[in-house]
Amino acid sequence: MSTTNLHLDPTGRRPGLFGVPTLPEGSPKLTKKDFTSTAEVRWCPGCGDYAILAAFQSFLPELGVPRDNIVCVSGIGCSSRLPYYLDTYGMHSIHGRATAIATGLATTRPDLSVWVVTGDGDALSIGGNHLIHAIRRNVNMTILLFNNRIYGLTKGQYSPTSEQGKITKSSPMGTVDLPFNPVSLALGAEATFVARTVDSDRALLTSILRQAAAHRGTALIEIYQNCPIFNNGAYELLKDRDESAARLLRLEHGKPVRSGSRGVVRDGDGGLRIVDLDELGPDAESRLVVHDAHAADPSLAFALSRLESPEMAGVPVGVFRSVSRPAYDDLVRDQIAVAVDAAGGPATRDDLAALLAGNDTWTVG
Amino acid sequence: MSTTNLHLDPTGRRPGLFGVPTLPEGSPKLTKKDFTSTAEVRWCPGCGDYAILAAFQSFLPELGVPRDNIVCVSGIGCSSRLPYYLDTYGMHSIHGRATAIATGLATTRPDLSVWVVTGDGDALSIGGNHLIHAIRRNVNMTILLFNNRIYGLTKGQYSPTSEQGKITKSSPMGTVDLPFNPVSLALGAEATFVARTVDSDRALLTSILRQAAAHRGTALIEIYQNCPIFNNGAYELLKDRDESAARLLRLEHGKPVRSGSRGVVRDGDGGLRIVDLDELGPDAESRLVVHDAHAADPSLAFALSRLESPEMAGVPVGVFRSVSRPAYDDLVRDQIAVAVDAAGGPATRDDLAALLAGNDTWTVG
Amino acid sequence: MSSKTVERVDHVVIRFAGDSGDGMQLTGDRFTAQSAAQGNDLATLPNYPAEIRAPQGTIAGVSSFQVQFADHDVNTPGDAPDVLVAMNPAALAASVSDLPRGAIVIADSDEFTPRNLTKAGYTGDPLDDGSLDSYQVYAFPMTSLTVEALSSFALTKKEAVRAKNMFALGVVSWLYSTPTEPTESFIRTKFGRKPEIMNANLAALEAGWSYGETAEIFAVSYEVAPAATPAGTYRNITGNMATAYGLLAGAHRTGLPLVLGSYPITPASDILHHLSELKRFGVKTLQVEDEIAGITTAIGASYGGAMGVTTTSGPGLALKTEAMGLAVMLELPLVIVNVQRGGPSTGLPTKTEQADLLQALYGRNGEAPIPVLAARSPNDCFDAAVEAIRIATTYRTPVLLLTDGYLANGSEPWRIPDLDSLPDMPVEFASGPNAVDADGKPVFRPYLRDPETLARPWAIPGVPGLAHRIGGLEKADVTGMVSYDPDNHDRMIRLRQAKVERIPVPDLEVDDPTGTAETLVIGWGSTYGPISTGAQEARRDGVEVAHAHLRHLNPLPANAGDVLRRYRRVLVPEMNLGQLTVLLRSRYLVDAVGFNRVRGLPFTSTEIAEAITKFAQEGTL
Amino acid sequence: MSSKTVERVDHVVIRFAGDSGDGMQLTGDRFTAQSAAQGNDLATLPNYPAEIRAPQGTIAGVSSFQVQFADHDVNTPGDAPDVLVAMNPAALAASVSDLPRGAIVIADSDEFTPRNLTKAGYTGDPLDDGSLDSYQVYAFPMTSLTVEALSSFALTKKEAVRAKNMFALGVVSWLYSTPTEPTESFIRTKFGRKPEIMNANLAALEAGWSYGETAEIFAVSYEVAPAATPAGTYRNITGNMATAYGLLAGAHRTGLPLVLGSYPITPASDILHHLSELKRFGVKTLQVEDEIAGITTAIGASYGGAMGVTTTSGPGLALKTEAMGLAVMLELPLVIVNVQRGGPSTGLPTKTEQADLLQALYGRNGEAPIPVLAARSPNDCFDAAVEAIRIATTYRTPVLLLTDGYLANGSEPWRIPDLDSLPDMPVEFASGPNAVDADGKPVFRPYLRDPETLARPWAIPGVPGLAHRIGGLEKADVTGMVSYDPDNHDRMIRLRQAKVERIPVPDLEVDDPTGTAETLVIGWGSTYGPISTGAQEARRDGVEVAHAHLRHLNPLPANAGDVLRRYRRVLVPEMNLGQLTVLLRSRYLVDAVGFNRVRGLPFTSTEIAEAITKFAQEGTL
Ligand SMILES: Cc1ncc(C[n+]2csc(CCOP(=O)(O)OP(=O)(O)O)c2C)c(N)n1
Ligand SMILES: Cc1ncc(C[n+]2csc(CCOP(=O)(O)OP(=O)(O)O)c2C)c(N)n1
Ligand code: SF4
Ligand code: SF4
Ligand SMILES: [Mg+2]
Ligand SMILES: [Mg+2]
Repeated sequence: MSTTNLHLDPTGRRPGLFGVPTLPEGSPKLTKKDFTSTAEVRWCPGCGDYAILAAFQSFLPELGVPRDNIVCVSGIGCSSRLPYYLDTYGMHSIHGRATAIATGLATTRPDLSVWVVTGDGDALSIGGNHLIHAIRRNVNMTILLFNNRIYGLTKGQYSPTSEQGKITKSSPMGTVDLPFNPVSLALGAEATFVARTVDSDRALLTSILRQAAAHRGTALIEIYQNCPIFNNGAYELLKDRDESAARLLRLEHGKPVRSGSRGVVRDGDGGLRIVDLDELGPDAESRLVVHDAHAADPSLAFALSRLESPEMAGVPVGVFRSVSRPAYDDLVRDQIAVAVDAAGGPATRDDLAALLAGNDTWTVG
Repeated sequence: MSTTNLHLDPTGRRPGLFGVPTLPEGSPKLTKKDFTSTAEVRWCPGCGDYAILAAFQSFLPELGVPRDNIVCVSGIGCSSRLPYYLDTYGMHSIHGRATAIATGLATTRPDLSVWVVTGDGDALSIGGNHLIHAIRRNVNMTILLFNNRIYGLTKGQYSPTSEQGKITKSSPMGTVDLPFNPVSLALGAEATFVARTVDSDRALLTSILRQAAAHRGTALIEIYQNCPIFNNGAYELLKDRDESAARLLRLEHGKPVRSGSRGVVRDGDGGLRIVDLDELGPDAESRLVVHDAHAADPSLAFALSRLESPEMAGVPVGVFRSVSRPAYDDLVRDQIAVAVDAAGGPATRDDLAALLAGNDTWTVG
Repeated sequence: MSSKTVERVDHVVIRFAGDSGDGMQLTGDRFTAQSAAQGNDLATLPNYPAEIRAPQGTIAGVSSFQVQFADHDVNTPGDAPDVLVAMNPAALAASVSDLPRGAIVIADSDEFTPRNLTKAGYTGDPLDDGSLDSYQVYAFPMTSLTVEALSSFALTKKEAVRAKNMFALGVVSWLYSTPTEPTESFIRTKFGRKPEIMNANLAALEAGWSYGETAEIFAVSYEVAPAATPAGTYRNITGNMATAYGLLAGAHRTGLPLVLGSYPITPASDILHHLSELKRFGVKTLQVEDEIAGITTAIGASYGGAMGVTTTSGPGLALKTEAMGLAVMLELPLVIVNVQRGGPSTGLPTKTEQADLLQALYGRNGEAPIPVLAARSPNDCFDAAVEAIRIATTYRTPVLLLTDGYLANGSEPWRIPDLDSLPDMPVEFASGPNAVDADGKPVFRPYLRDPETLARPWAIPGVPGLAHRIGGLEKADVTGMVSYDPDNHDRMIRLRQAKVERIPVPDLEVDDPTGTAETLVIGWGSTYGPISTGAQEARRDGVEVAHAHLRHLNPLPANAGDVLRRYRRVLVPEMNLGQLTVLLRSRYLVDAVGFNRVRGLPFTSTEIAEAITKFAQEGTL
Repeated sequence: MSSKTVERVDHVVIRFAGDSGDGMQLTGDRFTAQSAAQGNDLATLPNYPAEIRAPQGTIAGVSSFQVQFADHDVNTPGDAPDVLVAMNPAALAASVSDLPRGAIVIADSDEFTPRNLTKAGYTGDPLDDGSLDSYQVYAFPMTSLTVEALSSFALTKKEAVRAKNMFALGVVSWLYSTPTEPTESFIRTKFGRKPEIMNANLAALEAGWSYGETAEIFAVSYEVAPAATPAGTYRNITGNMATAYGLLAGAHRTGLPLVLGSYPITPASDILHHLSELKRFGVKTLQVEDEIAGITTAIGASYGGAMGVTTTSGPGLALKTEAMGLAVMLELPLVIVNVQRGGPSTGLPTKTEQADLLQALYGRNGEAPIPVLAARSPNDCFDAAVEAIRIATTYRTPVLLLTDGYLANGSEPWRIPDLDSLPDMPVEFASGPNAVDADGKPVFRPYLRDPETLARPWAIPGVPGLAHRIGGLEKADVTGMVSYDPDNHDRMIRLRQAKVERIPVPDLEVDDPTGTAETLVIGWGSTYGPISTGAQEARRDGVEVAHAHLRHLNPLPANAGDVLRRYRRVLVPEMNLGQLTVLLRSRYLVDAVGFNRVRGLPFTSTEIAEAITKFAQEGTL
């Protein structure tokens, strides 16, 4: 686990929570309970959202940030109700726009830790444009994308992540749209931090939340989430204890990519392939691809993202990519600081008067 | 050059213009002039759009399609005026929506050859969402994305492809947004066909148009286009005869990726790297990456797309990826055909009456 | 057969209420089908929370379904339930204040546990503590009775419990002598592939009926005779299904294929669902990335010669406004269906409202006139949808059809129309030149209008020789070229306006039985039921009142001004703050007064009757 | 010094017209600055094609700039040019029908080549063929004169030719005796880093002046005395710049940082450009991916405690409507500036219009009231922007400010305000509990309203103890929790409405010199200039007419009904089909009659005067 100080900037490179206040020295540690609002949780019994909420609430105290400096912005969807259950500042906004609202908020307030909660429909369908633009700009926010591969709140239409052929209320003969792979899409949109996890794996989710919080800029976390009502068992293969051991490829920076008796090697056509280790012979380990989450080039991360299909034979989870690039909101503020400095300090009332007057005046009377 | 029949489907796999009528046997060949409308062309002198228009008009006769079965849909921008200059059916629609309009049109009309003309702002800023969704769905249309890295029509604000630091009317201290790489973005969005070319290279543009026309589904062609008024010289490095030879990596399927004395090899971190061939020693050629535009896995194409930056040291042009996947509109029509077949033929008036009646009726009087 | 008394009543209002998981919508729906099948007239009001599953056992989690069935014409689901079926304490708590004295309460006593009572906010048990003394309460352990009745089936306890709604339905069916056959055949179809579940549901239904018949707890049972409805074949239909079918039938009459571009949104999604079942009819449904893509794919489809349609609700309509302007400029047929819900913003997604009228009329940049019509009842959605397609194709214009959440989910008997009775509305595409140029050469002018309809030709791609370019920039009259000419712009603005204004719409009819009323109550859309019923009630109380109801909001009927000016007083009930009122006052300068309630629920006829009475007598509210 | 006669005139209207590449906007702008500097009052009208470069030499490619300057108060750029500077045949052809008899035409004879004449649609040469006989034509070879004057500079021919607009400016400056110093210093600043170009431009300007003075072609020169304007320091300002500065000054008075979320669109982009220059003042401008992101980033900024602003034009406003509904529900300050342009759809992007009023008032789903105000002149944009911020912050509401293309690009002298004279409008964020709960514990209620303003507290993230959740679903009164309660919804709908309705706005003032007029002409927005001037002209012709002009469209001034009812006849000139007319008629039931022109151009005062006269006399138009 990381021991980075998420708040201070001793190195010149801004850590994740640079500018966000810490709890006063000696103040009592916050707990999950402090992050639990009084609102009744209104998800269906068995919904994967519960586990994510619980993991998130349990994690938040780790930030060491006063509750009041945390803001959770969401769109519309079952998942997007989460802010009501979190005892922090929160906005349940409109469908698809959470990332854009968070962009405005993050740029305005460097002292806030900004979280976005969204669904596969909210983020990738109606909100797809704001998502890819937030990612390329690298705005300080962590996006929790609850991917249940269905529109839950509107009662079960297919979403942009539903598998092709899926039969739903709006696709009685099966869908014909190929789904997005959210990790590939984010990488194509210049993501600096992308991770994937599963609702039921609390340890992994927590570790990813921790790494995302340490990241400066936009962190996208795709969370495979079960919707027992409209898309039950979408991730069953990954949840069964035996199956999942074989299918989940747990990415760890600097480690070979493998899962049980299988590992990932380079393929002839420029991509990656999962093979049985036996096949590789005695030096199997050494021929496996070693994960490099910090590579400047996103190509390896992209290639890893392609392993997910077909049929979840090998699904990488963990952090695909985590690289450092200046965050949009920091740069916006920096430009202002530079402009202010260049002018010898913050604009005064007189500066404003001079601006209004301009250079081309005349006087009457 | 391809000799594929773009219209017929002898193999079971639909070629690009499957379903679109051909010119009647023996009818006079169309020429560029046939595709030139009477409208006065209204771009600034020296604008790269002229060259693209001319290449496009010269190419269209090759399709062998009656002019009246060709439709060009555009959004708003300087580039989006193109439909007025083309003597085919055309729609100059609203900002950002051309791909969505074309989706509706292509799905409705299998007998049309649908072309979209758009700009970097139109396609990637306001229209980003429709673009990535058209691409993942693989709707039959060819998208000509005129990338001048600026908003031309609105007089020179930065666009989502403007280089970071660019000074424009709306970024007097330089932009802070990292640009999209349209090829990477499209590949992240599950593109089946992506290519890049330069306005001034008529031969390459024509060859890409040809390949795109042969492709079933969405073909995205990024065209580097000079805007002499608001972003002059954006691609100067690629146009200078000497410079361009060194910088342009012309992708050809099955051929090593190289340009003059430099070539592309795999890098340690999973990506690609441009090296001087001398460095590689005697078997240099054999160590170069061989382009595979038809690879099922888009990872190589993605890695190639990353070579473009920084500073155009090596810019791949040509077809990055061209793979076959059923097109959305074909599938929509196929489902209908299946449903009709299953029911024993097209619905009749009586079928409609039976539908309205349903199964739960009662009769009065 | 027991020998209990059967009493005839002329109408009954039943509300089925329970937890969201209790299947009350299905129960209500099935009871409705049964009552319809025996020939009653009826109207329904489903009501459920915005959450998929609100917390179990709480008032927020209550889902209910109200139906009024009668031996005469009814237009509302009724103001106050004669019977409440309460599957748990929360359902009782949520409804009790709506019950009139003497109402029947049927409760599942199994669910009145201390825990559930607390969740519902009760401190004591209302079944015991006398607080329901003014009602006829029948409490019995429905859950355990169901489980017991199903003991011979190979079911888990949970599965058995789940059938308790059928038990309840059985009881109520017996109580009102409604035949259970439609439900039985429904169960057979629905669970055909799970025989155990099928038989269990049938058994639970049967058990409920037998319980009613044998358990000696009900003193009497009731019977509602068939209504004297016009001869014909009937079915029950919701507004959303009627809209979907109307769109299909309308397209059929034009000869055009139907293409829907849509994005799911409550309460409009069911139109998408219904249409996506109709592939057999050549209907293409594109569920796209957002509402903007919904309308623009539909525009693309219309441009290609299909009948492009898009369906949505309030926030989605807001997103479509820019593209609606494009459709106005392109002058292509397009139908936009807006199923209104509670606003503003996300508002009350599952509730009804009619506050999008002014958005429909005026919510676009520039002068962008669009015909607007509104359906008045679930089955009127069918006719309104056909009419929308007729106008769109005849006048080459986008048309906005307004329904609302109440119509969308509410249902009523529908006399299945003879297809030949629908208006004939064939469409002709342009097929050749329609003018000659200065040199006498035949040419095609894409904006040369039909002198009568002012419609421009519909020239679809693929027709040889008609290639032309259209777009969102101002068009030159006749030629359709881009034009920045000031006078042309003024002319085109007026032509587009005139095209819509000149659409002939049927005269406004007035229901004024005595012919001497001085007060007119006028409404639009789904308030038809409560207003017409409320007017009748007021008349019964001796108040003279006329009622008129608008289907066409743009253009308004030619006689609307005359009608309005004929009355001394004009009352406009609306589920908004007075939007039709704005329109009528500005257009006709009559001092129309709004009666406005914005509660997410339909008006009750009683509140309408009271408002009419007060207004007719005092001239104010 | 020559000894030619100098004639005093009280006002002059000059139109500079040429090809889009000829720099006419700059020339006009510079002449305006010169005239302003000598103390004239003035108003301007830039007019240019929608294309960046329409085809050279064609009428479609003409760009023009008209300015009226006078020794008295003027409010319009003038109806008909006294002087036309035509840099090519197309410029002449495009303007000649606007010229009154006797007008001066100054033409660059070099450009009257056969090729250019043909492009402009001339068959002969108007400079020769007598067709301009009713004008005073001064044609001379400006291009070659310029090239000659610059022969000593190290310039390409093309570069030299490009300075011909300065030559033309020199000639006109001489002709109207306006000092060229402001232009000279402008040239020095602008081309400071290119001395050769700088000197060439200065030389061309000087050459033009000398040409006027020495070439013996002008019989007289003219002089317009300074206007008797109120004492103060003045500058010239366009509406867009005034809007930008007003937003900054308003934010300054509230103490809030200004954050703009915007997407470029003609004719609003300049506000973004101006504000993006103001980083020094802490202004953050986010040029985002589309209009929806523009408004939602601004909402995010306001939520964070900044003054969030978004700027756009018609089609962009249409896209923002859904998010405007969210802002209504959130009850956070927000300013939306809509610079109206010709519609519908993409329409006429570079032309002016005022057809977004009803969209501004009603273009949202549900009941979503928003205060709306409109600026009446370029410099009034400053005050209107300050006022928009005052209302937004005081009442915690989105506010819509309407300007238009004419105001945006038009300019006029502006008396630079003393910052202290601006309204004082400090903002207080919530800092602690504002209520006690049932147990007497202090709590924070995010929707507990100020009893006077009905504003809710503005509690920004980061304030300890006030954490709360807001959103687009209906809010419970006081607590702000999500509520589906019917009565609460009705109450909240009315509270939001009341909050806006109760905003005190200044009474409507009426300009009725005799006090006995029976006809009122009432307008809003940028028609102020033509209407006030037109009313004066009508009065000069003996017509009694009163003029009132609305700044606040929602809420309307409290006395507006009284004012309207005071007059027998009410005329409403608008650059739309009668949108204010709809509002006034529905609100006050007065038979207001619209005078509507939708030509993409401002009214001329003459057409207003004629309409007033006819209407005052005949009661109809
Ligand atoms: C503008 C608009 N369009 C449509 C909707 C309806 N809507 C609400 S949530 C949703 C999709 C939810 O799917 P997702 O984001 O995957 O969330 P989930 O419910 O599955 O968690 C839709 C279509 C809306 N609220 N607003
Ligand atoms: C809804 C809407 N927003 C904004 C605009 C203004 N606008 C027109 S074109 C354009 C950008 C053009 O850039 P690009 O697509 O790169 O085309 P180019 O002019 O560079 O060819 C903008 C912002 C508009 N027409 N409509
Ligand atoms: S519908 Fe699905 S995603 Fe929504 S709350 Fe229920 S289980 Fe969860
Ligand atoms: S502004 Fe640029 S892109 Fe537009 S027409 Fe002129 S040169 Fe071409
Ligand atoms: Mg989902
Ligand atoms: Mg561009």
